[in-house]
Amino acid sequence: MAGLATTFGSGAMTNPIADLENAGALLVIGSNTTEAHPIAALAIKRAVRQHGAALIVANPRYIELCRYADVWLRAKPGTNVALLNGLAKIILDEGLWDKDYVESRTENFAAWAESLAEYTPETVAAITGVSVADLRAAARAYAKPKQGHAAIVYAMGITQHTTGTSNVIATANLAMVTGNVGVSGGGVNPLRGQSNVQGACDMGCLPDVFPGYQRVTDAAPRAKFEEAWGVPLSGELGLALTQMMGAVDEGDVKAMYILGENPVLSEGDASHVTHSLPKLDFLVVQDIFLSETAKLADVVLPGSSFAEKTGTVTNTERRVQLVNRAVARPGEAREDLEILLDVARRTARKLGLSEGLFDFAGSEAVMEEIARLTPSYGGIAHSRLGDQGLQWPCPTPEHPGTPILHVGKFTRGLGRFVPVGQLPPAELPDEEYPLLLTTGRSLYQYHTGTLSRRVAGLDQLMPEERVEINPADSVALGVAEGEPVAVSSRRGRVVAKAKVTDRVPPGIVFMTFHFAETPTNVLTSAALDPVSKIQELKVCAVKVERVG
Amino acid sequence: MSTINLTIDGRAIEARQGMTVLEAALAAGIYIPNLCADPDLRPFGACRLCIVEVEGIRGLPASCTVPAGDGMVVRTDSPLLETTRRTLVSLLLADHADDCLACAKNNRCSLQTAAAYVGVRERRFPKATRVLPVDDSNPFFTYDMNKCILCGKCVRVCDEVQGVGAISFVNRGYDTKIGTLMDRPIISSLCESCGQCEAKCPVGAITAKNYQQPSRKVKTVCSYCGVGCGLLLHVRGSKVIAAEGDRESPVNRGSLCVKGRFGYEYVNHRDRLTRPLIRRDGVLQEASWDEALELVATKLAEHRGKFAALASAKCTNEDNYVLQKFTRGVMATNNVDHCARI
Amino acid sequence: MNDDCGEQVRVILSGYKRERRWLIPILEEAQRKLGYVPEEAVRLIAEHVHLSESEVFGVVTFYAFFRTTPTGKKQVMVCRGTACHVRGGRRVLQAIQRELGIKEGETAADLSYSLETVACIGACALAPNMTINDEVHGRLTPQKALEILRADKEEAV
Amino acid sequence: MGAENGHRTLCVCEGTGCVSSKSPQIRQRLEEAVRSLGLEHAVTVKPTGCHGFCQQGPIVDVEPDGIFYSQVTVEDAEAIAASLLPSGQPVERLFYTDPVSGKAIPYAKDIRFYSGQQRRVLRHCGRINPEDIEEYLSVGGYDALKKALVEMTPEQALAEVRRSGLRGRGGAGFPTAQKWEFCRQAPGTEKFVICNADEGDPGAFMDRSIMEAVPHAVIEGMIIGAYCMGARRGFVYIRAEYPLAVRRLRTALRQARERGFLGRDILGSSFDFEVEVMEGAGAFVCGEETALMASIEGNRGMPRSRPPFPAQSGLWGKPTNINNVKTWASVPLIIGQGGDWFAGIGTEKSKGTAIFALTGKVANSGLVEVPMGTTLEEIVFGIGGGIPGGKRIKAVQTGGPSGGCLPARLLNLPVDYETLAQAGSIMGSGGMVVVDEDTCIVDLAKYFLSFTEKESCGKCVPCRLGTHQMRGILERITRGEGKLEDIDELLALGETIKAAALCALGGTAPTLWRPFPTR
Repeated sequence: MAGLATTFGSGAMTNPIADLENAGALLVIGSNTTEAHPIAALAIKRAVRQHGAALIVANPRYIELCRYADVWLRAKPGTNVALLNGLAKIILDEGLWDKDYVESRTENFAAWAESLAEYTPETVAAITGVSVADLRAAARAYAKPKQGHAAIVYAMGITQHTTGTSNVIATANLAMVTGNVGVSGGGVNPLRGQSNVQGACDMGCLPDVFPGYQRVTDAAPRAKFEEAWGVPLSGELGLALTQMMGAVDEGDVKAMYILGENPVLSEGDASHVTHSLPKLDFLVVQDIFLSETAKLADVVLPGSSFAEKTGTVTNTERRVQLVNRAVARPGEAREDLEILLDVARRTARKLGLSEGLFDFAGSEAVMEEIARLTPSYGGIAHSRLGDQGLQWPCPTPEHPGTPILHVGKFTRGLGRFVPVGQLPPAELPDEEYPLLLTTGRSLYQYHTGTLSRRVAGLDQLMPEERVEINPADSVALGVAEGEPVAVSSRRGRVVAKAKVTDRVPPGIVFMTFHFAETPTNVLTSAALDPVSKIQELKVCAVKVERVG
Repeated sequence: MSTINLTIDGRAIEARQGMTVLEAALAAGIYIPNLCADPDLRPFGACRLCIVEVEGIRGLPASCTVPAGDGMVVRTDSPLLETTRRTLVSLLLADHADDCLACAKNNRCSLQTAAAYVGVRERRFPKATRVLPVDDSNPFFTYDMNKCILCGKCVRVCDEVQGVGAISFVNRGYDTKIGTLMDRPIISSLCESCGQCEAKCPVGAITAKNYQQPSRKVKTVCSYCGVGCGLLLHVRGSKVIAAEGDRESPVNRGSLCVKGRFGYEYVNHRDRLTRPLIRRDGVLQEASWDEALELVATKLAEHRGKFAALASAKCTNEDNYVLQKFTRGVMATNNVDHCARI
Repeated sequence: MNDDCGEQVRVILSGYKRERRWLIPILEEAQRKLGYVPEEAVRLIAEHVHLSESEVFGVVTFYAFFRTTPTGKKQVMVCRGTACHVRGGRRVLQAIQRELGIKEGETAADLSYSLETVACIGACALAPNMTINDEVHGRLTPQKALEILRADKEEAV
Repeated sequence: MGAENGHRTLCVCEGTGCVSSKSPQIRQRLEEAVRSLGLEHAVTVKPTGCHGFCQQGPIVDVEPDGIFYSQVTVEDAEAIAASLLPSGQPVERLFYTDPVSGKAIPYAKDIRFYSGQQRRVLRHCGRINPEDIEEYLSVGGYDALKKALVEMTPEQALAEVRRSGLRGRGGAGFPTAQKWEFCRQAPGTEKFVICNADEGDPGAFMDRSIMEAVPHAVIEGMIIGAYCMGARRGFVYIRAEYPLAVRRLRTALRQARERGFLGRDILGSSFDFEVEVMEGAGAFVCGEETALMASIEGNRGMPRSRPPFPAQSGLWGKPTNINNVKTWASVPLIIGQGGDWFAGIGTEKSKGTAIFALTGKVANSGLVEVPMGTTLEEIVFGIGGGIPGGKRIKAVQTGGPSGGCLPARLLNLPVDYETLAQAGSIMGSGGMVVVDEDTCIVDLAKYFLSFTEKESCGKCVPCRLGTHQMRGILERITRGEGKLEDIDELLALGETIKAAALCALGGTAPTLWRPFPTR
């Protein structure tokens, strides 16, 4: 998100999902949309199949969208910056860019354009493994759609790299130079992984910002929150999740509260998490199942599922929508909000602080406070959400919401071109670990499987992990379809059955992280993007061996 | 959007430009029997039940494909229309398995509705003798082509809306049926199990396994990915028994994926935590809420400043707001993050 | 299907743009070159024209010209046009079925012959007619049809 | 070509019928014989398209004398070649024998089959080599195109077509000029013209013969039509069952392109037009225009409802005009000779000539072109030479599966669109099958129903299930298990299908016995 914040001034999907259907060209990069965001993929497919939009897919792995693609850029993992810079260079060299737009809406163009000098098609082809012809075809298709504008869609295939922020900036540069930001059918559209990642970010569940991306290090917002809450607040940056384990190891963090997450399976270098959490003096996990993480807790609090609570979630297109209670909670399980408020009040009391801080009648009242303190949510209230929800920014109670960002003017004023350079991933295959592992999701399972594994039909459709391996590699390793293999990296080892397929190119294996029996993330690297602190889950070096 | 005026059965009707005659009639509260028309799908015109008489147009056009025109004069019933519709329904019934009472779509079957409307009560044509195999391969729904009326809604929704194309019309003429490549079971096709075919099937040809009628439906948002599809949860007693795509949602306009539609089941799972647990002697043991919360509050109060919280990308804005407020306001640290995988 | 078959399909596909409108011409070429449209060909073709394999299968099964199982080396098509019908085409068909030991729509076990009927080949003035691999034989009687077939078998040997 | 210096041309029929009787081998042998007799400078041997009298094939015509040799075999080649030596005499044993008088007739013009006809569209059939554009040019081919593009505006050309009164030769007889006008007026710059050469009616082969004999006439007509309507692309949708016609059409298109009749800036008129051939894949229903368009687009050939009509929304949703082969082939005549000339024959509402494929239980089977309004009797008994074997005629079936059976008592009917329709049949595409007393009409009805059932696309309920039930009833009747109510049910089902079917294939399927209510 930091990438878009730097270039545009706001780090969120610029256009509504439905608007993807209006695109004349689509560049889908680092997103297996049909599996990870199936309903967003419908708009892409409709654009292509029913309105004749050009589709460019950039993905090392063959995904369903490749079937509809005009150009498939099978770039090597970890070469996104080179790829995107290369496309931009062709667009500049062939005069396909939008001069008026660049002049009137952006800044720092010259420095950026200069920085592209080394990204000639030939160089980029050598780095990415994509042919010059395909690079040119993709650049032309994106820069000059037959009708309308061109949209970029991306997901974790862009962000989960040590160069994640650079990758995002490179997409933003590409969109700006072709005049595709702030228009229908265009934009830069990150698809977010979970039902309320966007909302969790918006709510300030990040170590550097208060709700609404107001920086904790800035005095003015801090003063505002101190006044509203009636307590002094720290102006120091907090720890990101990826830094927390280190802090636990160091003894800087003694207690943790984990709400409905399962970092034991979801985090890169997961063994580290499993190793560190027990070092805590006290771990509370609030969840609906005894997840792998909950099993390590000192106290487990039974919360509520989405069907048992009322509140709001914000989807990837910034749409705040109402979740309504449908059924009663099982046993003594309580509503999550109720538990959190109870914990907060009791702890406050013990610390001699005012309990009134957490005196809310219900979620609707919480939203009233959010609206008061969060400018982009200023006009949001449960009573306004109805069937359609509201897309932030929605600053006032009369505001209709904002479907498309940066129309006429970027959030930060002028869009800023930021030069970014290609850097190799933190870990690349070598003699000992000769293959490159990349990870992703499957349509039939979800995240760490806590929920989807408990749906019998889904588990029937995809009952276990399958390591995708190219036929050439399978022959070299003497591994046959369906045979169990051990995949190991410098950090760990897992066993799963092989799926021999040319969906993955030679030299690359693919796994999901849905199965506790095959905790893929013990293999992945904890290397971080220095800005976003996101882990490089899309690239690490592994070896594959036959088992038994 | 401009409006047009037409006359249906002597009533003056206003319609939107671009509506079909059927849409105009239905919008005005005039029922015309139909089986293959669907507001989410392109006009098809296969079942012919919605035939009407239109002044100036020869024959009996299907109202689902004829655009409503200004000044059009339409009749939805006449002796010819009635006999024709009766014959059509009789033809369909001759080719349709007749175990209505045992059928999952009993009482919500469009063929039943049509038969009742046109007044077909007895068998007129000899029963078809062919028996097609039932495809039970998908964990969520069953294909029984003995009940298929070839309205094509399943094929069309799979292609036009879901963009999958797992099924198609295969063969032609009387042998036409809905099928997959080489007539394999649906499970070995490109089917992504979204179940939209089942949702659209007007008869018992595609039915959800273990279907039960809901006692009420609750509008909410899907709990899986970040797209945030609108859902209608079907509830019976205190149990979620099905999920349906919300056609009014601007996000998914009625569509769902396999997880959205069938992935609710975990809500009812026997593994659900129902009581607080406290680790005693290294083992998590059940405890009362008061005990658990007191312990939590006491321990957290001890570690103020040396605390970190992990919020949830699955919980609500309100939940997360309170957790970060607690972390910052009470625990005096900005150590709050979530599994922001973007 | 063997790899060779897949290779042949890829060669065919290389001559066509990746648009749906070329689907039927592609299938026709595949049918002519391979004698039928194997499952693997359906998959490759579907991907080429951006369709699902079931959709392509739907098209394949709609048109009488396409087969999804191997056909005989020689394809015998008996015309069932009106003129052929009124001039005894049915008896010719029966005689051929007996001679080849297969029914309409079937292929002999040794893949020597397939037998089809065709709506009308438009050689009505010579009715009744049949074709053997595009060669028209007219003014048939059951006897004459058998003679032609037997001669054809001889030739094949 | 000319008769000067006693030059002779042997026109060897290489239509599908004669090819099946080895006419290419005959031509080869003729060429060899001519060479071996040293006649290569005095005699040309050439292949031509269908002569129309397929039943008498293989046919060899000696021009300019007009000698007509029938049922020629390879072994006859030497004799025919020798007949052209200065001392030679015509080969009498190959003369056509009149079935009535039993007399041998040497000249085509004296044969009743030909003399009863008035050949306009078919006038070059059997006379020119269809694979050589030069021959078409030598008989005035593409002159009409030049006239239209150079001397006429699109409006003027269209007016000429309107004046001719030409009606669609493929079925219901919709006025061609009006159809063109709709497409011309339709908004949009991208428009298409299509030639429907999916001649699927069993018992019809007129279109095949025309394409095999004068493919350029069809192309020329399409270019003129496209010019009138502002279309830049055309398609010929042709049955794969007609391999020879496909080949000749492709050859003709290539030659027309080389000559600049197709492509960019045709004849300097700044009008661009290109034609592609699309082969069908064995589906009768693709003769229905919306199904045909679906097929071109790469879909199952399932028709769709109208409106909207193709003229507004056709191929890929663009304005599209579809005409049949005979209609397109008539256009050069109209432009060349004038609409008034074209309208000079025929009846008040049906102008010009009608072309039939006369087959079944008739002495002379073949391709027949007569002025609209000619009686059935003249066609069947005059040109057709009556019923062989002394049998009595029972009926004439016209219009293919969509048409009907005209009983013998209606033989004096003049053949035109309206009269046939009133009598319960249709002109259709021009199939005409004669049925004698040995043929059971119920069996014929069952035949057509089986055909329609098998060829139904399966999309709409009445056609898919109605024809199935009707055939079941007819099966029961022919097994002797029929009940009186069955007749009522047949009639009722017939009416339902006619009223409710999605397209004309279904809509006209059950009409066969209407003129035979008592059967």
